[in-house]
Amino acid sequence: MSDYLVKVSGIVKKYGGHEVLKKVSFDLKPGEVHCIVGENGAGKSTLIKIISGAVHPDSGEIFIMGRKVRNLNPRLAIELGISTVYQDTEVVDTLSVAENIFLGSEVPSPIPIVVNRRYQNEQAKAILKSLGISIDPDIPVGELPLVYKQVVQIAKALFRQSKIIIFDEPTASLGLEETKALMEIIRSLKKRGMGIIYISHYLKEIFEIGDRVTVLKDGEYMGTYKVSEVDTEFLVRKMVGREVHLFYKRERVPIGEKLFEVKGLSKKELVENVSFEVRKGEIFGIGGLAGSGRTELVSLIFGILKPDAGEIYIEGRRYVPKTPIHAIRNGICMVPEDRKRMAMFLGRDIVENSVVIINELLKVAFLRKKEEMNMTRRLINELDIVTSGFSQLIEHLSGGNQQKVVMGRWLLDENAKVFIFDEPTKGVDVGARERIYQVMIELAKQGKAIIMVSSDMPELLSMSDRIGVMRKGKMVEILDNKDLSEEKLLRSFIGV
Amino acid sequence: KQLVYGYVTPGPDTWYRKDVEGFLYAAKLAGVKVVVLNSDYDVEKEISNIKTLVDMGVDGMCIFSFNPNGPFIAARETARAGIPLVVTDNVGQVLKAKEPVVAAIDFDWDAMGKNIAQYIAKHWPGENIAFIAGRLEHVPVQVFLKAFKAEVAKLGKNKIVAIRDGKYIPDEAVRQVQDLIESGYDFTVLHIFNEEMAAAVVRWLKSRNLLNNPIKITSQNGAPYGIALIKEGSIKYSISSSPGWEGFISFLALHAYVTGKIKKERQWILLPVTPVTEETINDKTKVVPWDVDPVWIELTKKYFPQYIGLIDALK
Amino acid sequence: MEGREKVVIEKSKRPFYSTQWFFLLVAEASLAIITGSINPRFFTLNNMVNILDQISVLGILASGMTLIILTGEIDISIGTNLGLVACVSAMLIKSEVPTFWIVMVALGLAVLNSMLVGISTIAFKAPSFIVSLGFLSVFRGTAFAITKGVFQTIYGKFETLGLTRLWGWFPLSFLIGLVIYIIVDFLLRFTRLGRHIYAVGSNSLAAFYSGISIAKTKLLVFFINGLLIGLASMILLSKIGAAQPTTGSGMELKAIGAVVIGGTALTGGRGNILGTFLGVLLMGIISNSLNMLRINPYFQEVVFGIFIIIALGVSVFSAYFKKG
Amino acid sequence: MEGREKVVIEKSKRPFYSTQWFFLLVAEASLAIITGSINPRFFTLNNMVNILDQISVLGILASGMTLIILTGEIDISIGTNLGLVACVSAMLIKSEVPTFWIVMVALGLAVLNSMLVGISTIAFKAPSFIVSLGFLSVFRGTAFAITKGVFQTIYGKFETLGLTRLWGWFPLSFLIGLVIYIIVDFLLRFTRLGRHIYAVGSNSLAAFYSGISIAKTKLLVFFINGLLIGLASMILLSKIGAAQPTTGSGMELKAIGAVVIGGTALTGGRGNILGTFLGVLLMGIISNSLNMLRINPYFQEVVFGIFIIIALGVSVFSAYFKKG
Ligand SMILES: Nc1ncnc2c1ncn2[C@@H]1O[C@H](COP(=O)(O)OP(=O)(O)OP(=O)(O)O)[C@@H](O)[C@H]1O
Ligand SMILES: Nc1ncnc2c1ncn2[C@@H]1O[C@H](COP(=O)(O)OP(=O)(O)OP(=O)(O)O)[C@@H](O)[C@H]1O
Ligand SMILES: [Mg+2]
Ligand SMILES: [Mg+2]
Repeated sequence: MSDYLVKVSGIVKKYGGHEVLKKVSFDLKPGEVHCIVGENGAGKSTLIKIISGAVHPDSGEIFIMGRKVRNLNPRLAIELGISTVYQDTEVVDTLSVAENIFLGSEVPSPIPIVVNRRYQNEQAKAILKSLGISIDPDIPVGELPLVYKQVVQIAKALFRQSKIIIFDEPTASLGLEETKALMEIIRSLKKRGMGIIYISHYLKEIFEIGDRVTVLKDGEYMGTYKVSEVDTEFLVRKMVGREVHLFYKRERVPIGEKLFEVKGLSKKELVENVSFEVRKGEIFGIGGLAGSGRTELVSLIFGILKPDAGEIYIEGRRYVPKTPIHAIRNGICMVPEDRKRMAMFLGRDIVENSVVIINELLKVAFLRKKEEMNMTRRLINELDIVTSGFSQLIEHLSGGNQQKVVMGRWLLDENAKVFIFDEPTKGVDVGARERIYQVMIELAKQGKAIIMVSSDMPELLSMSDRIGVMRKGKMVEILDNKDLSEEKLLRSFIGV
Repeated sequence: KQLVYGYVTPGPDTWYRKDVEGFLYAAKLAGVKVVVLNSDYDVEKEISNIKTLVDMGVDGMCIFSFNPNGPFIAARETARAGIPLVVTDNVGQVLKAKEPVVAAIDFDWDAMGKNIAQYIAKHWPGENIAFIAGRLEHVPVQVFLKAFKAEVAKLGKNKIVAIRDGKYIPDEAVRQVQDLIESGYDFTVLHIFNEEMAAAVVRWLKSRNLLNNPIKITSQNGAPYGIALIKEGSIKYSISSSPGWEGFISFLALHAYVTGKIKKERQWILLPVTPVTEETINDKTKVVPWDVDPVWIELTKKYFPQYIGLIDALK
Repeated sequence: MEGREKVVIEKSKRPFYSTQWFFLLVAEASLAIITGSINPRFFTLNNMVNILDQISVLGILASGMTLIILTGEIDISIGTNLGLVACVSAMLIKSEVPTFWIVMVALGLAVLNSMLVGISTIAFKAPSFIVSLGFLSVFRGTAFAITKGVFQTIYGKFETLGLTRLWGWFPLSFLIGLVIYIIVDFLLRFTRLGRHIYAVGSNSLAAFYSGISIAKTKLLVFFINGLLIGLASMILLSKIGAAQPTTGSGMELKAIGAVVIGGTALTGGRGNILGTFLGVLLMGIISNSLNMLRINPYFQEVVFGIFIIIALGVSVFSAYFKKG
Repeated sequence: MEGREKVVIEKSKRPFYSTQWFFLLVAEASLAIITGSINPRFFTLNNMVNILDQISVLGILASGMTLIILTGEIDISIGTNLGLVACVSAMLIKSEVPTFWIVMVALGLAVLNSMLVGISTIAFKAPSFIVSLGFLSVFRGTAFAITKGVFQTIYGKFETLGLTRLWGWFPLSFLIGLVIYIIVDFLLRFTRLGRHIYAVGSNSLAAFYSGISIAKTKLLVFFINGLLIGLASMILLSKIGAAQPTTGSGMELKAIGAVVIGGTALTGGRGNILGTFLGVLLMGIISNSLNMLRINPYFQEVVFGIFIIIALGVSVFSAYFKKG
């Protein structure tokens, strides 16, 4: 018996000719939170997938609780006491919340082969309660918004009372409340002597709950450190290889005349009488708790939902949202929040995924392949997209790089006037986040109006000129971003 | 009393449909109402059609089945309800059933096989034969083929070098012939099991300049669309079998029993085999029309004198 | 957090009148009423029983197909599998093999065939559509080769399964079908395997991550499918009393059609057996109505197609109600 | 960005020997070599041309089907659509209508039929499988109704399309097929419509968010499919010189089979026309080989199925090579 719950060494993983993990070592002790940080595509998810049995390494050794395991697979890993929250929220839409939580480990009832539904539902309810929400465990998961799907995923990992829990960016699609609750839970798990592997791009969280941190860079092991002995600058330098400011200090852009205006926009049960305006060069942040209707609001503007009432003006001209293409033609761009469902063309390469919007706008009948390559190359360079080549399929990119591609496709539209970003930096590493912020500033400089929906408090505070606060479908307040503190903003979100 | 007969047809294809038309033609002449039910090639629907007619209490039933056992089921159900039954195109199988049926009406597939073999032996001795069948699992094909093979062997003038399944699909028949030729089979006589397939093969052979040079085609059925091909010499020989006339006779057999004219059961009625060549082509009594035609009356009187009285009673 | 009420998400029960099966039922009832008012014989017990009798085999096949489709696979060889099993059984019956062994062989062969499709699909990582297309030919070809194309009649024997009428009127075959629906429904709703079937069909990655063996789940489903095909085959054989290689051909399309019209998604993971039952029933009612309405037999096929399309049109309302 | 070396980006082609089409080609070549070594006539120009001639109609249908499947739909009515169009054309030819009008009517009718399937699918938000199953009956039923079930022969007329051999040996019909492959390939790879097709099939919600009209894309695809069916119908009619309502039945299954074996995913968004061509070719080579190898007709069907399954087995290697 060793004192390590998990110990891996010399892990190598190749995809095609591309080596994504190069002799990586990692270990986890009981009662600690061991974080993994690194840029998008550094290999974090691949590493934890190897530990959870979802991916087979090409070489290297895995010890779990002192026992060497070969041919690890998810079933075996679960039996050995490893629970995993994967980065891509993988849930079964057609099964209920409780059924998802207990999937693969159904609780039998006294009657053989029959699942004990009542017990499962009760347990599910209890676990969700500890995460601060109360969801009817009988609801099909497909009917839940992304946040709660993620909560279900977390609940699924928690109920098993395993010895090791792996979290791969659990908070990327969580709201403030849920994040807080999760931090609380992780602390208590730690106290019970469990080992936790935690991946996040929010370094703040790492300093909040982490004990040790391992840095990966381009698949290479950069070292493991005690959290108490390092600081943000050090970590970032290790990850990115240069200075990056965690709290981004944006450049101020002169703000021009009114460009975009919403008056009394309403949609039954979702959005109520929302009015605001955005001026040229302005970044208008929209904040609020998860489920406050921010996504619905921007969906109304982009023509995905039909408003019941309200008017929208672009440069003083009335604009009636009809369909996304109509919005695009009117100069509105939108980067949706759920990239996998709403933005990624799986099975298609990054070129096709990049040029889809510009092709629509130019209405070209015949494709100009060379031009497309050039545009894609531009995006790859501008946004620092890590890819093995033009023909790489988008699902084979790391999560943050996928986000860059689906965002990049809008940047090719030079005539756009209004940019809507719904959670633009979800799952994006610190370095790349800075890139995206620079891009937004660049757009602002060009006199575009920018609407940024975000659940990331520092992001809202550092980027927005003004912040509209949504609560239960209403825009309750529009705050000038002067002397605003996180605390003050949060109060406004909650309404106390 | 108004008589009502029921008719179960397997599906809407030409052959079956002509049978129905013949039956209906005779029924009209006799003033009998007919309920036709279509099984759409679904065995279970066929059974339910039989039951539906029994439930309706028809005075007589005729079944044309694509399921070899269909007539047996019909025999069982009708016997229980006391409804007379005639069966079309079942190659006489149903006559072995426990329950007596009135009659089975058929073409003499056995005689046809022999007849074709004899024609080929007489006109093209020493030449090899290839055979494009309909569906090999189809009973008439099997009966024909058995007789044909035996007769060819007996006469000893020709040899069958290949048998292929054209599945009654013209396109498939052409494909099979193409492959037969390209794969080096040596044959100059091609017998094709119906004129639909033969017409397509003729078209292709012509375009390749192989028709009658050296490949000669024989076929069977005497269908309307085959006649033109025989006239122009593309099909050398065929055998007339008119489904319309078959339907006509089926009605008479049933009607004779229902009206008490002929009280015999388990009759096996075989329609005569009449050769179709360039000489006989314009003679309706030799090449029996498929479509409704009064010549059937004349033919019936000639070949089935037992129905003369019945026919004269028709309008 | 203090001060903030907790997020509460309650299940919004969709009213029954907005569900797809309800509209299917409405379509069926309307058709029945129209037919019955034109020809009152439609509502006789005899005719009703007739319809049930007619759909029993299709129902059993469609139940198996529902499971297969729910896992995201498809099997278009079920019709010829049934045909092959029927041919072999008929040959055994003719040679006076004891019934017990006939049943064993029939079930065993059907399961073997179905498993062959399943195993090849999994081993070759190939789409089951094309794998089963290959086996479709293999099964029919085998039936053809062993029977030499000659049909196998078993006149008078093996009649219990298909011809028995309980209490003089209720078809045993439909009762068996009903039991199968109930078993499959139970399987899907209350057992582990049921959960796994939905999970594998809806999101196989999620299933894999949860430690579910996708291969095992699919193989089990192909196994059950095989059993059901064997059963259906014996009932059909018992009913029609003869088998030939083409027996059962085309049934796969009808079964898939019934499953899909019943609301099961071809992409897997979504659907239930009640829908399948109603889909099968719809087909039965339509084809019976065509005769009851005395539709010219030569127009029946067009009308059948139109009825199917109308039934789909009716279910547009279900989508409408869902929203409204 | 400074500090980080730029990634060199190339269109990194997967080596040809690890692609699926390569293995399909290997399967075909092996089969050809085996057949040819047993019966050397296999390699005669005549026989080769024969095979090409035989697969031209299927190829055109499969090209259209590839587009349909790429958008995530399916159309199982194409065979009966073709049959109906062939019947109508044959009737027009018999009544001496000028060729121009025949062609117009044939194309128009095929497009109309195909669009009916497409429009109903979209309007009813129903799966195209079941919609086209309904229309399958409607088309065949209509063909039966208008022909009264009678076979329509056109004897010596309308021979150009199907029977012409260019330079005395090259079938015009195959040339047409080839042109269609090239056009469809061009469409898929070099036009915006092609991108729309892949996008809609891959993720229709994302396509909608990107401003692509899903309905328009699908309707266009059904339109093109209709044109191709019309064309295929005329070639087939010209080849066999006759039409009946069952003409074309079962071709849908063959076409879907060829598309799927060519590597196009039934879920849409993934696949190409080269694969389809090889899939069609495989079917042609197999069925020709059966005759070349002088396989007993009673065993041809089994062997056909086995060959298909072996070909799938071979493509397992492609998955293996992809990894390594
Ligand atoms: N299935 C796959 N096929 C090919 N390449 C892959 C595949 N999965 C991952 N990769 C590559 O492996 C590398 C590491 O990916 P991984 O998902 O582990 O990154 P990550 O560190 O989790 O990044 P992120 O922070 O963006 O989630 C990336 O370059 C990615 O493109
Ligand atoms: N209490 C609730 N009851 C029912 N549905 C809820 C509830 N809370 C949230 N939802 C669901 O969430 C949706 C609103 O979430 P939306 O995604 O618009 O919020 P958001 O403010 O954009 O938050 P985020 O983007 O962080 O998820 C509603 O349409 C609803 O389906
Ligand atoms: Mg990751
Ligand atoms: Mg949102």
